[in-house]
Order: sequence, then structure tokens, then C-alpha cells
Amino acid sequence: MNANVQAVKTPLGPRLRALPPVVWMLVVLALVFSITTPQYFALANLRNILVQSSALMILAFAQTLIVLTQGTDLSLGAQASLVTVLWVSLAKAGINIYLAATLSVCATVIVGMCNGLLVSKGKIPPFIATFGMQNVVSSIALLTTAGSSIYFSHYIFQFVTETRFLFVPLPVWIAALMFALTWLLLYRTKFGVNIFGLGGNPEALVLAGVNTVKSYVKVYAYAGFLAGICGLITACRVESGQPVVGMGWEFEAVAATLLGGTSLREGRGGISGTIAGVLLLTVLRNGLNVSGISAMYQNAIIGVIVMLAIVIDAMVRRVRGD
Amino acid sequence: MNYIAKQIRGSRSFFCLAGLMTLLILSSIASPDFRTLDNMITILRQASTLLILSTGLTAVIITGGMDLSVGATSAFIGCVCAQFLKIGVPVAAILPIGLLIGAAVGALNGFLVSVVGLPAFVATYATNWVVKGMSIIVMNGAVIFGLPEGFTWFGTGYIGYIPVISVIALIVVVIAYFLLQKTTWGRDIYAYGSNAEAARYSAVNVYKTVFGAFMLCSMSAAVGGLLMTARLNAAEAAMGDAYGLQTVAAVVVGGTSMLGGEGGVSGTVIGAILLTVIVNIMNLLGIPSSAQPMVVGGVIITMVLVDSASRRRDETVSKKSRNLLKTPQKGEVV
Amino acid sequence: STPPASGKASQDSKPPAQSSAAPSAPSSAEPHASSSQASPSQGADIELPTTGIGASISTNLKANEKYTIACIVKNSTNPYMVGCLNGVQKAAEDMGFEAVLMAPSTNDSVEEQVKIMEDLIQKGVDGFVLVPVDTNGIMPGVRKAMEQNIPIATIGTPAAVDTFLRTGVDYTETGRLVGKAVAEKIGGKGEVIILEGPPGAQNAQERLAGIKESFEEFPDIKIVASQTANFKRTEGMQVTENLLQKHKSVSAIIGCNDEMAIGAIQAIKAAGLEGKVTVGGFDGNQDGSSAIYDGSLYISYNTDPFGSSYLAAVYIAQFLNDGTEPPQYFIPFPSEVDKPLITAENVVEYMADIAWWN
Amino acid sequence: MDTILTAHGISKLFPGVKALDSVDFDLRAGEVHILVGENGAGKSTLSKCLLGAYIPEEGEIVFQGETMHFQSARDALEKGIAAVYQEFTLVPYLNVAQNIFLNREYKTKLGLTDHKRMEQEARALLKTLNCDYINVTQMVKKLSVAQQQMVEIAKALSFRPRVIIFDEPTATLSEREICSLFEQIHKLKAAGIGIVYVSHRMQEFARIGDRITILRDGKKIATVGIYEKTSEQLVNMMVGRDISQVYHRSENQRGGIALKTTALCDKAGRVKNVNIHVRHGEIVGVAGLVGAGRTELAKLIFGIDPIASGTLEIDGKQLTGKHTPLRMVKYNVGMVCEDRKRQGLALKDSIAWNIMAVSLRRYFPRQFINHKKMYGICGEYRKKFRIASPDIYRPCRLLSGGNQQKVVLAKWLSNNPEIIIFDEPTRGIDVGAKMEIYALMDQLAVEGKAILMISSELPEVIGMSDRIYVMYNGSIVNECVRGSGDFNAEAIGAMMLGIKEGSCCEC
Ligand SMILES: Nc1ncnc2c1ncn2[C@@H]1O[C@H](COP(=O)(O)OP(=O)(O)OP(=O)(O)O)[C@@H](O)[C@H]1O
Ligand SMILES: Nc1ncnc2c1ncn2[C@@H]1O[C@H](COP(=O)(O)OP(=O)(O)OP(=O)(O)O)[C@@H](O)[C@H]1O
Ligand SMILES: [Mg+2]
Ligand SMILES: [Mg+2]
Repeated sequence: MNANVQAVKTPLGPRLRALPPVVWMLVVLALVFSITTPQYFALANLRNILVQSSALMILAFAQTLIVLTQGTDLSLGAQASLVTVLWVSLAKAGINIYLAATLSVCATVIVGMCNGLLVSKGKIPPFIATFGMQNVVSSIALLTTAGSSIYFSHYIFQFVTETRFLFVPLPVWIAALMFALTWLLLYRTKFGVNIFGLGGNPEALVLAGVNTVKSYVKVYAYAGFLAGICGLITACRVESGQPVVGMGWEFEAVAATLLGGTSLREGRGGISGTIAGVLLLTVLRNGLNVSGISAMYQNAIIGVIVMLAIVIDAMVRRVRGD
Repeated sequence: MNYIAKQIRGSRSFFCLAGLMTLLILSSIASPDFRTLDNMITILRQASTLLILSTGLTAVIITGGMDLSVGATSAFIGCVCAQFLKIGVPVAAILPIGLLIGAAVGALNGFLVSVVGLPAFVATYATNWVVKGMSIIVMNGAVIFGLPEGFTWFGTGYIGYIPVISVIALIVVVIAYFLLQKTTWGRDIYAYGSNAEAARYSAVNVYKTVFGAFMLCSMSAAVGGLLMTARLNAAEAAMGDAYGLQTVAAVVVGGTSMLGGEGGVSGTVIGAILLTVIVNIMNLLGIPSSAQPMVVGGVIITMVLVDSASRRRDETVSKKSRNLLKTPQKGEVV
Repeated sequence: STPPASGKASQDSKPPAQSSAAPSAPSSAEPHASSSQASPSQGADIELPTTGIGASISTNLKANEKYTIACIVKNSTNPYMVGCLNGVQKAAEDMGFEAVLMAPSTNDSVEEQVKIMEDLIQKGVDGFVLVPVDTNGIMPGVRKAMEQNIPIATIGTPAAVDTFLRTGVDYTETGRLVGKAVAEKIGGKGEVIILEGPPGAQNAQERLAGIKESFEEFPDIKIVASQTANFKRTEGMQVTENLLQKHKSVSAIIGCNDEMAIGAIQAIKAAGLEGKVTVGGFDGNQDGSSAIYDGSLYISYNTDPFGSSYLAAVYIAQFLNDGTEPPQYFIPFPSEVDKPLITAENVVEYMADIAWWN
Repeated sequence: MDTILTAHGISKLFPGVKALDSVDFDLRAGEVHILVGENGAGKSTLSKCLLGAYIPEEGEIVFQGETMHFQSARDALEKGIAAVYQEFTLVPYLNVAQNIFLNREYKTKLGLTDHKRMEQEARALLKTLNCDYINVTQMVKKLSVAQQQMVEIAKALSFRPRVIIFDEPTATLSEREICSLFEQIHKLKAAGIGIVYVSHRMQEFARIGDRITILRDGKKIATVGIYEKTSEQLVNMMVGRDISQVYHRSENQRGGIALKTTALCDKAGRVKNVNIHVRHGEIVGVAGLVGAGRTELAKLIFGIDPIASGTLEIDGKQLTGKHTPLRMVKYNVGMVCEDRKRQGLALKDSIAWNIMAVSLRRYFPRQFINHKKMYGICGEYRKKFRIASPDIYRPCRLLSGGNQQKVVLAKWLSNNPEIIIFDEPTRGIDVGAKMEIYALMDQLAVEGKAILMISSELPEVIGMSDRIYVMYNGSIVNECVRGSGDFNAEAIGAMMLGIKEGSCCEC
């Protein structure tokens, strides 16, 4: 799956076997749902799944980068919420809508930089630093709108969610663009090398003369940027600013990241697997909804399947020995 | 005496204690309503549930792990036991039932972490999801209320001036302190947390240690859940939500390192009280609810920042030992 | 603060055909600019396809075909929401359609509500009974459903455009009524504490606005504190405990739902202020009703989620059968058929015949 | 030849340790300057100071006539001082080319990293090292240890430095790779590049070295030309006294066979068919090169790793059922492991808790700890082992290496084991501490304990053991008994290298 070894041409069989287990689970799940529910395999539903996963997908890319550096960013969900609120309220205050979008994404980039500084300079474990930030950020989001959601009418929201380009809605394209961008950064720039270094052997980076503080700040700031884009898409999806809309997404993003084969240790993994992780979660929800499983049981079912998926993933990896 | 002073000064909870003291003093100045006996008892009562939940979590975090399922587990056990009480199970039987379910959830976590080898963070997040889903199923969305008085007394009663719930919290803390500090198993938890590999080489029973820590955690969550239910005189599937990460914050602010091997329940006591006091004083000062998380987040970051700065000061060579260079001392160990 | 969006939405969204059937001004409250047209009136001469209220609601209507009607609420942990789900479930049993009962797995997530709507449109449902988290936030889903001509009935919180039907209660109105009743009970003066719903939730904001509005008539009433307790009993208790340390002479506490109000009562008992503080709540849920019965809660408002969603489902089934549109856009359900305020006077009757939770 | 790098009066402090004490050092262009000294003498620390990876508390570094104030390794690299470090300094999930060009990535016109060019150059570099079999697009994680080491060397060379520092580069290499490395070093020498070379392997010195600097306990002892001293003299200078004084064995009685393995194999194939035995009152050494599988054998015996086949007998009883450290401790077996920081100590915990880590269960079988009694016992052990620390409450990380090692010993000996496995018991500790440990081992043998000692320091194995097993590539290739003809450093050294006994006599 990893681009680093792309030059090595291996036959298809071993390459299929080397896919993260989550891909197979995804296939199995999709098969199960398409057998149980006839409407599942409709083209429209596939499109549906892609659109629904796009916001979480972008957030999960951000989380993957952070996890690669052996951290977790618990403030990502709050950052996305903040952007929805800031964007709409700035626009409402009369600022040009594109400028407003840029400004609000800038805000999360700054939040990300603070996270990075706390982690690198402050030497606080990322979990607790970003948890603190989560509180701060969600407070800002709530204070911006005095606690309520905020609404502003502009064609851009519907334009984003309803425009289709080559049969695929815009949010999916944006997610694809973010994937391309992140992929390039991760595998084709120094920034990406440093991410793998921070997770794999920070000492090596220091000896090679890399300023690790800067690297951390950059990673968290970029994660903030992605969270901002996720927030923009979300704002379009719900056509309003919602101060708590992203609550808990950071954890789903972690789950997707780990399912995608990125490890909390030694900087192993990459963003391609994360796509499968996010799709697994989305397909699961979508499938349960389409099959009309009652709300009462959904949480337990999703929980059990995610737990099984993680356990199977661990088992398969152990057998494979990676 | 010198030793004790040194221990306190050197212990991780020192900064937390100092922070709490500062907060108490500032609060007393800021609000006259704060320094009443009544308010102190209120804080004590409110801190109790958080304290019970975080006490068990302390053990898990000392092993270098994490339990994100504490809040959900406590709610789940509260819900199940409320259902049991409703169908007439005697109050006396409820505690064992709760502890048993707690032990089962803890064993599941322990299994996922030590046998399957998942990172605790992920394993317990999945457990959190499952347990939360199960409490929704158990409750079917309803709220159970009107529990027997013999049961609610534990949550609302008083012994003298002291709320029963605080007495129970104290008991839980003392038990956990005793287990962690005075038993070989407790020592194994510290040893495993500071260096898991060394613990294995020192013939520590790793499974017993990890399972034990998670079970202690979930069992204290059980006690917390029962008391939460008793105090509310009701059970609701979502009642543990707020405790999920707050417990982690209480433990870490109390000076227990997320890397494991350091800290203890005494710090957690201070951490839990600290977090409770912050909310209390903010309510008294009329700080709007939307702004409150910001203050809490700020305090958490500051406390941990100070703590980690002090840790680093230990690591670097102090001025005093630098001077050793100038006047080499004979017989000094290299 | 700005007037709630819902008021505006329902105000200028009234279908012209029904304006003749517009209800008269509400019986107990002053008409208010933002919601006068939408305000309920008792005994208005519209005919409901149902009889009874709360758990005793029933209908003679039968579904012509095996329709699938989905009910999407805000979460699956709040009795109110589960009341909504149960209402549609009961309607499905009575009328013979298939009910799909849904809630976001993350409590109160509007984004997930939209997802569920999208998914169910794929599944091919014939109607939606919806408790939106947010008026505007739910719009993408609503628009999609309307494109497919799927009727949508919203309960309580409306959508930003006209849907097939809106029923349940007007949150601002509920706040206004209970606020007024409590204010009168304490003689129009004194200190009041308000326990708010979760920040960011629209219905919570509207109800709060209603309460505050009602106090404008009483200049001697001072809101000394207004803090969130997230619609939860635990937090209601803790916040009240804290606030009572400072405001010992408080005359009334209004919890924006019964859960918080009961939490407040527990805190009041613990502080030994029993009987000195008037407590108001909303929803008329089981625990709240017993509290009114034993006198610790002064007043609550029957929001009847069960009956509301039942009624909405019946209207949808009727429409699917023969295209009958409801006679009116906004049917404030409980107050349409009964006095929604519950006090010690009518609580026995309420619990016996009207309550939605049996 | 002119001097290109000089260090004056370098001192470096670590918490509790003075790693370097006013060390002077100079390096000429085109020479290989070898740094020797025992483990912990400060060789790596000196190298790192020269490189800017550590900032010394005192002293100055002059490079090409300029006084340097390195703040980081980057500064030194820019000036032209590169290094092959002793520790692993590669990023596991980056490929070989990316690792070599870490932080110096080539860029295309678009500003993206130019993988093609990096790979080409990496390939070329590896080719000069005769390592073209290493795939430059392979993840470093997937390479063997020796291959990783060659990548590290290639990385250092890629800087085209004026000075290059090798810190034990050959420790994990096989003969073939060592040859290509030395070839490269000769080329560098010819090009006028100064080389600092840290190694323990005396046989390498003559092959490449020009001068030798001997360090002991952080102090410079002497700088000598390569042919000025015999290896005995060098060892004496390193150790600070005669070897014969250092090792002392008392006469004692041998008892029955305490530990015996029959055809022991592990799962990874690093231990093959090992048959050894240890008697009570006997010290048995295991000699071998790094990677020979000695540690694996010890781990296998102690139950850390599962046994694939073969049997283990303790005091004549064959071990059946679960094989865990816990069980081995019950059978009175102890193991002082190789890496005290990773496997031996909980560095954050106090000395006391570390001493009690194993024996706690023995002293307090009812699980309840009596703190007063415990601290009493720990205090006694501190005195007995002369652990240099003001109290027993300080965390172990503040102790020096030797004292840490003593804590590990105290941890095991407080449990009073009958069979003790020592894996590199004196690694990284000073001579004084070493002697104490040797005395202790001697005393244990007199008490009738069975001791299995693994060590990479031949003098130590030869000085202390009654019998020596020589291990090569996972198997025991020979057994030498004290007093017999092959019980000397040359013979055993040859066996360790896998050279047959016959051919050994010729060198
Ligand atoms: N980062 C550190 N923190 C504390 N002490 C250290 C550190 N690095 C080295 N030391 C101590 O400094 C002394 C010298 O260590 P150094 O690594 O330089 O030895 P060395 O001669 O390279 O030994 P070896 O042959 O084992 O590599 C040792 O006592 C060691 O314990
Ligand atoms: N072929 C190899 N593949 C992977 N790792 C190796 C290999 N050879 C050696 N190593 C590494 O080198 C270390 C030394 O190997 P091992 O412990 O088997 O040897 P040893 O004889 O005990 O040597 P020493 O005790 O001197 O390190 C091991 O910890 C292992 O990580
Ligand atoms: Mg070294
Ligand atoms: Mg070894």
C-alpha cells in the first residue's frame, strides 16, 4: 500500500495479501449488506456513502499524520466545529464568503500550531495537550454564537453539496484533492519524511539537524488545516454553523486510522489505508441505516463490529509478522 | 522529617497540591460564598463520583495504559443495577452484581490489551462503544427512577456532616491506595508501567498485572456508577458521558504520568477536587457555561505544562553539580 | 438576542390555502410578534384523524399499503426521544405500516441525522417523522426528501422550509407559558435560576428565550443565574448545588426539562430549602409528574412526544392513502386537545388519562 | 600531515556521571585515529561532543583552525564532520535512499522530493561500499542489521565530510562487509580525510589504524602510535591494572549438575541444538561474537522466549509445562540481563523498589508489604553492594552505569537464587565496579551457586570461568576447560570467528 515501495514490482498475489486486513473486511461487509438489502448496491447509494465519508475522511487524514508521529489530536473535531461557526458568522458579519472561509481555516491552523508547540516545546503528552485544546476550542465555538447554531443563506453551501462533476459530488472531489495533497506532502516532501522520522526515530532527525519543534508545529498546523477543510465541508453539509457538530469525530478518525494499518508506534502506516478505515465505518452506518436496524441497537452493533475489526486486524498482522 | 518533606517536594502531586491551594485561596477571595462550610461539603460531594472513577483509572494509567470506557462502564452498571432493583433484587445484592459486571468489563479490556496486544487507547475506545450501546439497549431509552430508599441513601445520605458518598469515595481511595502501595501486586503495576520489559524479566506476572489494573478500574467504575444512580435516584444511559475524559484529566492533573510508572491515587484525589472546585467557583462567579470549558482546558494545560517542566529540570544537570567540575571531589562516584 | 429562526420560519411559511383556518391567539399568553400565528389555541375547530392524547391516542385509519415510515429523533437516551419513537411504533401497529426507528449514534448530531435521511431515502421510505436537531442543519436532508416528494412531519423543532406538517410544541411558547406561571406563583418578584439545555441545541435556546421573554413583564424578577446542565439530571443537581451556595434566597428555579428540574429538586432537598423554592420543568415525564404529585415540582408542560409523533404518522399515512393534506401547517398537538400545563390540580388526571409515557 | 580537528579539555556531565573529564584529542588529515577504552569509558560521548550532538560543559573544539561552537549535529555536518553512530539512527519506515538523504532531500523543479535522483545517488554510494545488493527503495525496517549498518555508513559518506567518526561500525557486520568498509576507509585516508574510529576489536587496529587514544573512566590515558604498544599493554592501560590482579578465583568444591540443556532450539533458528551444563560451585562462560545467539540462549533458558525443541533440566529434574520467568524464579534461577536500561531496571522507580522487584514476593508471601521491613532489607543490600547513593529512595536513572548494574545484581541476589545467568554483567561499568562484581561472582561460586556467564570481553570470560563454551552462529562449537591448551585468548578468539581449531594455530 505504501508509496515508498511502489518501485518494487511484486506479483499481484502477494500484493493483495499485503493489503491491510480492513480492506477485506470492507469487502465482506459490503457483500453482507448487498445480500441483505436490495437497495444497497444502487449507484446512488455508493455516491451517498462517498459523500457521507468525505468530511470524516479529511479529518482522518489529519489524524493519520498525527498518529504517525506517535500522537493523537483530540481537538480535531472541535476544530471542525469551530470552522463551521466561524465561517458562517464571519459571512453573516458581511465579510466576503471566500475570505471568511480562508480566515476561519487560518484560525484552526493557529490552533494546530498551539497544539504543536505544547507537544514539542511544552513536552506535554499529545493526548492531554490536545484534550485541553479541545476544551478551549469548543468554548470559543460556543461563545462565537452564544451557544446556538448560526445560519446564513448563501448559494455556496448548496453549490458544494449538490454540484456534481463527472457524476461525483463536490465534497468527494475535495476529499480526493486533500488526499492528493496529503499524499504528496507525505511521500514527496521533506515534511512527510520528517513525519515518518518523528514517529520512527526522532533521535535520527535531531542528528540529521532537523528542527523537531518546527516539524511538530508543522504537522499539527497541517492537521488544523485539514480539520478546517473538513469544517467547511461540514458547514455546507448542514448549511449552518454548528458549535458542537464535530464532537467525537476525533475518536472516529483515530479508529479509522488504526483500522487502516497505521500504528501508534514507530511511525508505520500511511493515509491510503485510512481511506479503507473511514469507508468501513461509513459503510457500516449506511448499511445499518439502509437495512433499517433500530437506533437502539446501532451503537452496540457498530461497537462490536469495530472491536472485532480491530482484533482481527491485530491477529492478521501478527500472523503476517509485521 | 526531612525525608517526608523531600518526598512531598519531589512527588509529582506537589504542583497539583500547590495549584489547588492557590485556586482555593483565589476562590475564597473572589467569592464569599465559596468559603462556607456548606460549599465545602458540596464540593466534597460533587468530587466523590469523579474521584471514585478516576481512582481506578489511576491504576490503569500507571501501567502506561488508558481506559476510555470508564464513563460508559459506570453508566452501564448503574443502568443494569437500576433495572435489577426495579425487578426487586435486594439492595444488599446490588453491590456484588455491579462489581461482577465491572470485573467482566475490565477483564474484556485486559484481554484485548494484554492477550490480543492492542494499544489500550484503541481497545478501550471500542469497549466504550460497545458498553454504551448496551446501556442504550438495557434502558431502551427510558429513565428509571424511584429506587428503594435503602439504595438512594448511599447517594444522598449523611454521616454527621459528611455525605455518605464521600465516605465511600474515601474508602475506595484507601483501598486503592493500599492495593497500589502496600501489596506486591500494586508494586508490579508500577514496575510494569515504568518498564514493561524489565518487569517481564523480573518475573512479574504480566497478565495478572494488566488484567488486575483494568479490573480494578472497571470495578471502581461500578461503584461510581452505582453511587451516581443512588445519588440521582435514577439511571439513564447517557449519564456517564461527561466522565469519559474528565477522569483522565483528573488523573493526569494529579501528577500521574501518561507514560506510566509514576504517580498515585493521592495525586488523583487532589486532581479530582481541583477540577470540581474550578467548576464550582465558575458557577459561583456566574461565568457562562460556554466559557467554562475554556477555563478547564486552560487549567489542565497549565498544570501539565508546569509538571512536565519540573520533570525536565530533574533531567538536566543542575548548577550545583556543574560546580563539581571546578573542584573535583575525591571519592565522589562517577 | 436574535429571535429564534423557527419563529420566522413558521411565520412566513404558512400555506395560503390554510390561512382561513388560522388559530386564534393563545389562551394564556400574550400574543407575540414572532410567533403569534403559529401559537396554539385550545379547541380550535380542526379535526384530527386521531382521538385521545398521550398513550391513549388512537385512530381508525388503516394504511392502504405496507408503507414504510421512518422516525428520526435526536438521540436514543432521552425519554422524550424514545417517546417519539414509540409513538410511531404504536401508529405502525395500529395502522399496519412498517416503522423504521432511527437516531444518531452520537447524541444530538445534526450531521448524522442528515446522513440517516440520505440513507433512508436510498432505502425508499414513504414518509419521515423528524425531530430535527437544528432547523437549518437538517435542510440538506429535507430538501432531498422533498425532491423525491416524500412527506416530512417535524416534531417540535421545524425545518427551515415548509414541510408537509409541523406538529408537537412550539418551544418558545412552552418557555413563555411555564415562565409566566412560575413568575405568577412567586408573586412577580424574586430571584430566579434557569437551568439551560445543552449549548448549541436549538430547542434549548428557544425555550430559554421564551422563559426570558415571559419575565419581561415582571420587572421585579431577577434572573440571578442561567447555566447549562445539558438536559441531564446529574448536571442539574450539581449546577444547582453550586448555585445555591451563592443564591440562598432564590425563589424559583426553572429547569428547561423535567430531568434538570428534578436534579434541582434533589439539590434543594439536600440544601434544606424544601418548600421555599418554586421549581418549574417541561415535558411532563413520569418522574416529573410524580414530583408534581408530591408537591416538589410546581409545574410542567406536557410536550407529549408520543401523541405528536403518532399524530404525525397518521397524517402521513392518510396522505399516502389518498393525498389528503393536513388542514394546517402547524398543529401544536398537546395544546390542541388539552391544557398542556400540568400542576397539582390536574396532575392526577394527567397521570391517569393523558400522560404519554405509560 | 596537518591536524584538522583538535579538542581541548572537553568535560561532559550526565546526571550522576562525569562521562568526560578534561579530555584532549587531536586528529590529523588522512589518518585513522582509534579510540579505545572499556565500556563506559566515554568514547561515544567524546565522539558526540566532537560532532555537536552533545554540548560539552567545558572545553573547546577547533576544526581546521577555527574554534567551533556547535549547537547541534547539523552545525557539525555543515562544517564537514559526519558520523556513524553506535545507536540506530535510521527511520524504520523510510526507504534506504530517503534515510541516506534525510534532511537533505533533492528537489525537483516543482519543489517535490526527487526520489529518482536520490535513489540513483544512493545506489552509487552503496556501490562504492560493494553493497549493491541493498535495494534502495526498500524500507530500512525490512533490512538485516548488517545491511542497516551499511546504510548508516553510506549516509555518513554521502556528506563528503572532512572528518568522519565511526563508533563501533563493525559490531554488527560480517567479515565480508567489514572488508568493504576497510577498503573504503583506506580510500578515504588516501583522500586526506580524518577518521576517528571507535572499536573494541584489537585485531582491527593494525589493519587500518595510525594512532590510538586510550580512555578510561572519562579521562584520557595516552595517545600512542599503533605499533608502539603491544595489545597487553593497551589492555593494561585501558583497564588500569594488570589483568591478573583483576580476576580472582578461589578454590572451591563442585557440586552436582544444576542446569542442563539438551538439544535446545528456539523458534527463530538463532539457537541451534545447544547442549550445555553448569554445576554447583562452577562458573561457566559463554564466549562468542555479537549476534552469535548467546543472549537468545539465555532468554530461552530463562523462559522469556518459548523453546521450540529440546529439554531443560534443573537439579536433575526435567522442566515440563509452562516455561515462564515466574516459574524459573520459583526454581531458584535468576538472570542478570544484557541491557540494564531496557530489561534490567525500572529507571523511574527508586533504588529500593528495583532491588525488591523480584524478591518482594519472597519476603512478603502474603502479598502485603511491610514498608519498614522492606526499606531495612534494601538498606542492607545497598551497604552490601556499596551502591553509591545517599539514600535508597532516589530513582535509578540518576545512578551511574556501574551502580545501576549493582542494583540489578542486588535485585537478583536478594532473591537468593541457586542458578544465576549473567549476560554481559560488566558492560559499561568502571573498573572498580567490575572488580567488585568479579569478587562477588567468585564468592557466589564458593557458596555453591551455579553461574552461567555470557560476555563479549574475552579477558573477563577467560579470567573468571572454569569452563568456556564457545558459541558461533547459534551453535556451541567448542568447550574449553581451564588449564587445557586451548584455554587462551587466541584460541578462543579464533573459535569465536568460526575458524577451525587447526587453522587457528597458524595465526
Ligand atoms: N545520555 C546519557 N545520560 C546519562 N549518562 C550517560 C548518557 N550517555 C552516556 N552516559 C554515561 O556516560 C558514560 C560514558 O558513556 P559512553 O557511551 O561514552 O561510553 P563508551 O565508551 O562509548 O562505551 P561503550 O563501549 O559501551 O559504547 C557512561 O558511564 C554512561 O553511563
Ligand atoms: N541476523 C540478525 N537479524 C536481526 N537482528 C540481529 C541479527 N544479528 C544480530 N542481531 C541483533 O543483534 C543483537 C545481538 O544478538 P544476540 O543477542 O543474539 O547476540 P549475542 O551473542 O547475545 O551478542 P551480544 O550479547 O554481544 O549482543 C540482537 O539483539 C539482535 O537484535
Ligand atoms: Mg559507545
Ligand atoms: Mg547478547
